[in-house]
Amino acid sequence: GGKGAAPSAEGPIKIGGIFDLTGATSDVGVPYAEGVRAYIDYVNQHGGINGRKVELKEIDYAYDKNRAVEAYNRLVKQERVIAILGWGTGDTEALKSMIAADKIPYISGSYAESLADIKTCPYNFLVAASYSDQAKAALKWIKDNWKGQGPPKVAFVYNDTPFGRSPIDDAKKFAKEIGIEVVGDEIVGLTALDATPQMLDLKNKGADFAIVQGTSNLAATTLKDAKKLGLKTQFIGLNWAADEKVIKLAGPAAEGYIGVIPFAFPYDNAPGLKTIKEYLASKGQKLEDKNQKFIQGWVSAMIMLEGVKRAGNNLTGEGVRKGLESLKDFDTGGLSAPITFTATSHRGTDRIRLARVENGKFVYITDWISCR
Amino acid sequence: MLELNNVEVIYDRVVLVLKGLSLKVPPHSIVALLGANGAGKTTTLKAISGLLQVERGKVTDGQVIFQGEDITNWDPEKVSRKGIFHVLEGRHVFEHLTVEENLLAATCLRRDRQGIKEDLEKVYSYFPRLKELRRKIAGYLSGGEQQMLAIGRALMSRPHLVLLDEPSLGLSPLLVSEIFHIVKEINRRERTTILVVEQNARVALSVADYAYVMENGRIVLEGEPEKLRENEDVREFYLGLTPEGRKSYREVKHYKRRKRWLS
Amino acid sequence: MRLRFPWTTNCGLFFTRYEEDQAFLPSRAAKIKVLCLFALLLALPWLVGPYPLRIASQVAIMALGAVGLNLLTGFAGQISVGHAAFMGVGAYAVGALTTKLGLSFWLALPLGGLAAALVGAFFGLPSLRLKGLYLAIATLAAQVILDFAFVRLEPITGGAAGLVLTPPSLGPLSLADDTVFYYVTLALTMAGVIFALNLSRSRVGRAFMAIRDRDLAAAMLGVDLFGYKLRAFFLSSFYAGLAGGMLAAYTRVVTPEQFTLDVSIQFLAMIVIGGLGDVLGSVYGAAFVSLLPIALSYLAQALQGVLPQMVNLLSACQTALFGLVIILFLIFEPQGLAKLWRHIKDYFRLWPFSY
Amino acid sequence: MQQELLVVENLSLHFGGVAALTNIDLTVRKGEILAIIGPNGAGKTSFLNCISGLYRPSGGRIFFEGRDITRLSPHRRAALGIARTFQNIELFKHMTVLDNIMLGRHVHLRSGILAGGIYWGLAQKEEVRHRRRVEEIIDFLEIEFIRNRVVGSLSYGLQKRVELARALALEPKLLLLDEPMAGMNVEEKEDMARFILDIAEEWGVTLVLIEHDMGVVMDLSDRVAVFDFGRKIAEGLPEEIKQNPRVVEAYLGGQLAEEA
Amino acid sequence: MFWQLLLTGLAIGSIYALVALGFVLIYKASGCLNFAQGEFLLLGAYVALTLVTTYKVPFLPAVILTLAVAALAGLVVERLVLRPLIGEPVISVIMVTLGLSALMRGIFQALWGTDTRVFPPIFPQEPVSLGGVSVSAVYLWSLGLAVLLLLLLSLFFKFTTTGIVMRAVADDQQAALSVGISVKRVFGITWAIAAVVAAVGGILLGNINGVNASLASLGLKVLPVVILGGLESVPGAVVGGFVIGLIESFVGGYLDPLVGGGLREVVPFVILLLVLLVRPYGLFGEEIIERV
Ligand SMILES: Nc1ncnc2c1ncn2[C@@H]1O[C@H](COP(=O)(O)OP(=O)(O)OP(=O)(O)O)[C@@H](O)[C@H]1O
Ligand SMILES: Nc1ncnc2c1ncn2[C@@H]1O[C@H](COP(=O)(O)OP(=O)(O)OP(=O)(O)O)[C@@H](O)[C@H]1O
Ligand SMILES: [Mg+2]
Ligand SMILES: [Mg+2]
Repeated sequence: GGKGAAPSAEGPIKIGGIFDLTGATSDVGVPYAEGVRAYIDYVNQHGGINGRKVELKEIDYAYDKNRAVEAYNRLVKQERVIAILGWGTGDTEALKSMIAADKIPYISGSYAESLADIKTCPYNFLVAASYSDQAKAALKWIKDNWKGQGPPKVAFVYNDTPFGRSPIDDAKKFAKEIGIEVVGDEIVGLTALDATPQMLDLKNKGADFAIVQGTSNLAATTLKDAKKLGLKTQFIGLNWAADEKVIKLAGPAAEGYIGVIPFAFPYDNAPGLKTIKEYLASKGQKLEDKNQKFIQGWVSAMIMLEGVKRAGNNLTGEGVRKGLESLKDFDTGGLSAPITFTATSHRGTDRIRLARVENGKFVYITDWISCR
Repeated sequence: MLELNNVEVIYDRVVLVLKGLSLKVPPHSIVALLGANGAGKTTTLKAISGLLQVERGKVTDGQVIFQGEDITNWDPEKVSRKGIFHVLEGRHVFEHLTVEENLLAATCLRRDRQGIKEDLEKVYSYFPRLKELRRKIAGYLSGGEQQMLAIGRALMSRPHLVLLDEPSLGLSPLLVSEIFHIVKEINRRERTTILVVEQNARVALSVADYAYVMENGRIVLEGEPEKLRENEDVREFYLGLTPEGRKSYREVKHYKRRKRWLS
Repeated sequence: MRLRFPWTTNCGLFFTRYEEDQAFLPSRAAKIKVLCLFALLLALPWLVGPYPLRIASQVAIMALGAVGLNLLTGFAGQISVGHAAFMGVGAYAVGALTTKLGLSFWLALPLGGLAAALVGAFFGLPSLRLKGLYLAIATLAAQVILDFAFVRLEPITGGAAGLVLTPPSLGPLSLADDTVFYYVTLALTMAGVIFALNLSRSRVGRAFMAIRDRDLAAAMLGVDLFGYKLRAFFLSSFYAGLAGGMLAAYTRVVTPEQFTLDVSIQFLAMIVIGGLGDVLGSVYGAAFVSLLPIALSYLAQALQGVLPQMVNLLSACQTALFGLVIILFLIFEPQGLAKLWRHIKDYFRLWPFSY
Repeated sequence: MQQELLVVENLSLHFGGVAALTNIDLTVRKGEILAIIGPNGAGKTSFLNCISGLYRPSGGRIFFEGRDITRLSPHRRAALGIARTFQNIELFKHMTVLDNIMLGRHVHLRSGILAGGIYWGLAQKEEVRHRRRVEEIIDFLEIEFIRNRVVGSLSYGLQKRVELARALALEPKLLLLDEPMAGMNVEEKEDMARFILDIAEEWGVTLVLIEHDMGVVMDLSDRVAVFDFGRKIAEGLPEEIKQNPRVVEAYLGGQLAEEA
Repeated sequence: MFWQLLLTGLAIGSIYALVALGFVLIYKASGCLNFAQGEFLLLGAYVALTLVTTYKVPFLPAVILTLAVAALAGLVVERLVLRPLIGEPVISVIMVTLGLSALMRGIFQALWGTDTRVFPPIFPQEPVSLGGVSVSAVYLWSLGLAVLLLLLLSLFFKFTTTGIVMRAVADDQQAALSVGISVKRVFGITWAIAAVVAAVGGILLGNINGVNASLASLGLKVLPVVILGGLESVPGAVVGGFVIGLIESFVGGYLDPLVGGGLREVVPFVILLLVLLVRPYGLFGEEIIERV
């Protein structure tokens, strides 16, 4: 029987992709995957990496951990990829021991705090502030901007997955530390189309703020049902719960919604957007049609390939890891906060921006901030 | 009125059951079809009513002609619309429906509410027992009651031709004669043509105008009832009579005489 | 009513002793065929790479589960829409026993089977009063309730995140090795298949079938209906539990979404496609249902050059095709793969003299 | 005096408001053939159902070999030695004739799940032993040629015979036959009659027989009980019954005169 | 809160009742559980949505068109998928509807993707205030419409023999054929009606918060509804629908916050199990006739 052989030194460089194109988080998974594909295509257009083309071997796992394990095994054992761009929290956590054993550099779409633990996850890299850091930054902002009587009351709206639960404990602890009252939790399904009972409960509890951890769909349903019941709560969505799709789905109910934004919007004026615009133009597409999750995918691929490039001829998992760990204040062209990885920390950054929906568009209300 | 010419029936594309069967049913008559188990009597009736289809059977040769029209392999509901009604072997009442609903279900092709009402009364006059049971769930009726219901159901659609499959199955002697009496009545009063399949040759021959005996998918004997009653084989195998009178089941000999028409 | 006969009879074989008549490999040719198949299965690790081997293990695990369901549904006639949940009980039991209590996998596996069997028998209790579709829905309730338990009994099940297992070992061999794992699963599944085949031709199996065909008549022949239905639930869930335990070792994570209603439905599809009441059929069915999506995804990959949008449609096509295959099967070969296979064999046996 | 095998005391059965059986007293003696006759809907089948345990009587008691079995479940009664056939054939349609008959031996076999699954050893020995017995029954009823056929594809007459074989395989002390000859022609009835007589005489099985064919009833039975509207209206020797005016009125009509 | 939950429960319950009704009809006529009922609901929702958003058809004509499409789909499905299986064992028929549900889901996903899509505002967006309880107008509409439809259907069954004929077909297809009932037509009609009521449910639900594949899970939700009511009982479906709707609403409102969600889906099944243990054929179901 053939045992896992070293990736070949000839032909294209194979990168794996484990995406959710059809599952519960496909609302954000599809544009993200598009961004990844686009960046790799862009690199190939410009001669590849060190003269070799990059090939993306992608598998849709439909947000099913079981299928993610299958996909991972296929990518590693059959396709022999050297690194993987993955997706969800639950599946990345489930895979982490295999990732460590197989030495596969892994950039996940998940920024769960647990994946930043270098000891158990030596090959996982976070390209944005962890969910916990995002939530904490939002809480800190709430505290700093609170003008009401007594401590602000905060509730958490999230889905019952490892992704949804990831920041909740850390955030609650932090809230207590800085003097914010936590009034409760509301569980809403990722694809739910009804959140009336939860919003009723939220209304009863009189929450001033609610932190939303989910994807666009969950956020939109929450906002709409909140509006139907006449809630006064200010909702703040973390990364995946805040993008243009929420506005499209929720319509007027999205007005005033605040998002935690680690990546640029297509309509920002970051220099990195120019590259994307040119690339898309070469494909006959327009940047305006893309959404923020596209850029998020683009940036994730950019960082991974930067690591591959820096690995030079040492095209192994260890080599790519070394390459990534040499990134210091890596500028993504303003598409995200500068990224730094070291041998002891794979936390790319802890900074985010906040933006509020005004007239159907997210408008930044802070600069890059962090909870620290 | 009804004519079968050399009909051949095959089940499941392999099992040949009817092997060139021909028979005639003249209008307003009662014709009896006798035969041993598995001879193909039921199959013959199903070939006429089109119910073969549901059992993956098919008429592969010959014709079924009804009132001058070739109805071979027609859909069952089309055949019913021509006025042929098949009373199935084993009664097949609608178990969860009440007696009256069973009767009404057979009127689905009719639109005249008044006529339906009259017919309902008529059925009840033929079978007073059914009137008592009209609200009872048919599945709980005893065998004989179900048989009455099945025949009553046939009347509800005002058929021209009724195919009766073993109406005496499981009925008490009293009821058997009663039912055949009613069948005769119906035939006489409503001028309904009847083709009846029976094991109980004695009763069947007593009401029929003409009879056929079939074995193994073919007609082996036919004639007026009086003539058949004289036939030695019919006497022994269908009427249980020997030259000395009725045989006793206790004295059944452990060998069997072969039927002459088989050899 | 039209009848379907899933059990064809062998013609042209004559036996002088009852033992021979009752053997399940009645002819020499059959014995040789089975031996060849066995040799092929044994040699598989040398024939294919690690990934296909993994898939083979997966098929074997699913086959074990499907055989279990077939005992309950195909043989005893009790439709169960909760098989995956019982499988989940086995998987979680194995996961919890090994990770939380540090038990050896080899001890945990039978315990997992037992746990599933007990839970299965518990949810089989309504069969005392419920029949047919009502019972089927009761098993659906079992599925929903257990699903909920998997997520909510967090101290035991690890909640939505599930449990992560360390690969068990067999003496010096680690089950993380695909070849070792393959052999272990193969052995277990074969044992399960043989057990089921034997059972189906002995007293208990006959009682199961009698309950399926006509329960009242069975009761009057002395078959304790409730007792045997419970036994069927117990046994079927035991199979499911073992399969679940193996699946846990296979994916090395135990999570709720491995055991959803969809998976239960896939199991039903396996036994229907394979052939109800046909033990080997469930193996074919399991192979078919497990391999179909994989084959499709390869197809999609091959087509990606031509149709770049394919990857987005892949999952849709997979779902649709899965449905379509089931529909076509039921319409054109209602007795499943086992029957189809027999037809093919018959065709070749008579070839070139067919027709 | 013969010994009593089955004693039914004051048995009543109600469905909702309808009384299917009212205060039936009946005794079946060891070794006899008892025929039950009566109009349709008289409650004959219901009576058998009460004996074999399918129906729970609303009142009265049933004793089998002196033991009260009124509240026993059907499978327990089968184990005690009560077997039956059914008015509308109730075979396991998808199983072979052999398997059907082997099921009749269910109560005599012992192997459970474990033994059955492992098979080689205990279960196999048992199967072979009982298979021998089953073959005897098959020979006796002359159905060797269909042994491996699936029951559903057999003709009505043969199915009736297989059903009888299945009941016999239980080696019952009491065999209840519900219209064993319905739907048969004279020739086939003769065969069946021969089997029934042999079962009673050679195997020493006690028989309760429901039948509408008076010829059969008169020739085969030792005693006859007559039911009407859920009540037993007469009981006695066949000759007596034939003469009983109530029976003639309720059941026979003019038939007997014609037949005799 | 209580009144609010009561009202939402009734509204959702009415939609359950509608969908369950289609389910019961099919069962009555063919003795088969249609596990694809949820997909028919989704079909209605998607078709209406596409007509309204892509083809800019005004809402009412769009609804009528959708119902026509749904009826047609019902007929086609019956003709192509179910009819070849007439006379097969129940499990095969169940399995084929499961297959159908997968097929339809796949096709929908290919056509409409996995994203949530929303109707343009058709019902008033501002909540209606009813004695201090604010409910969204869609809920009131669905309650009203569902009740109306249920009434219409009951009248239909009361004043035609269709009901009897359907049950006759379910009881014994061969006998039904022999008395001249067109089994094919009866099946066709039931599937068409079932598809139409499901589509109505789909359009109503779709207008609440949009349409995505998760709407089809309603097909699963109606299982406890119909079993609770009794598989072949029309009033049972209605009562069951409201009961389950209310249970869900109250459990969601009072219990879920205590345990962190999820009970809403489970409790109906637990109650169902308990009811079945006491009444094995649901509240109004027919007993299986067991005679030998
Ligand atoms: N659906 C079927 N498929 C295959 N063979 C069948 C089918 N139905 C009947 N047969 C066979 O056709 C033959 C004739 O059957 P049929 O039912 O017509 O006999 P019959 O004369 O009505 O007998 P009986 O007196 O027992 O009712 C039998 O041998 C039977 O096995
Ligand atoms: N399960 C039941 N539920 C309701 N009523 C029943 C049930 N079983 C039997 N009955 C009723 O009890 C009465 C007696 O029925 P039974 O079947 O015992 O009659 P029978 O004497 O066997 O008649 P046949 O000779 O026609 O078979 C009938 O009126 C029948 O409707
Ligand atoms: Mg016949
Ligand atoms: Mg009877």
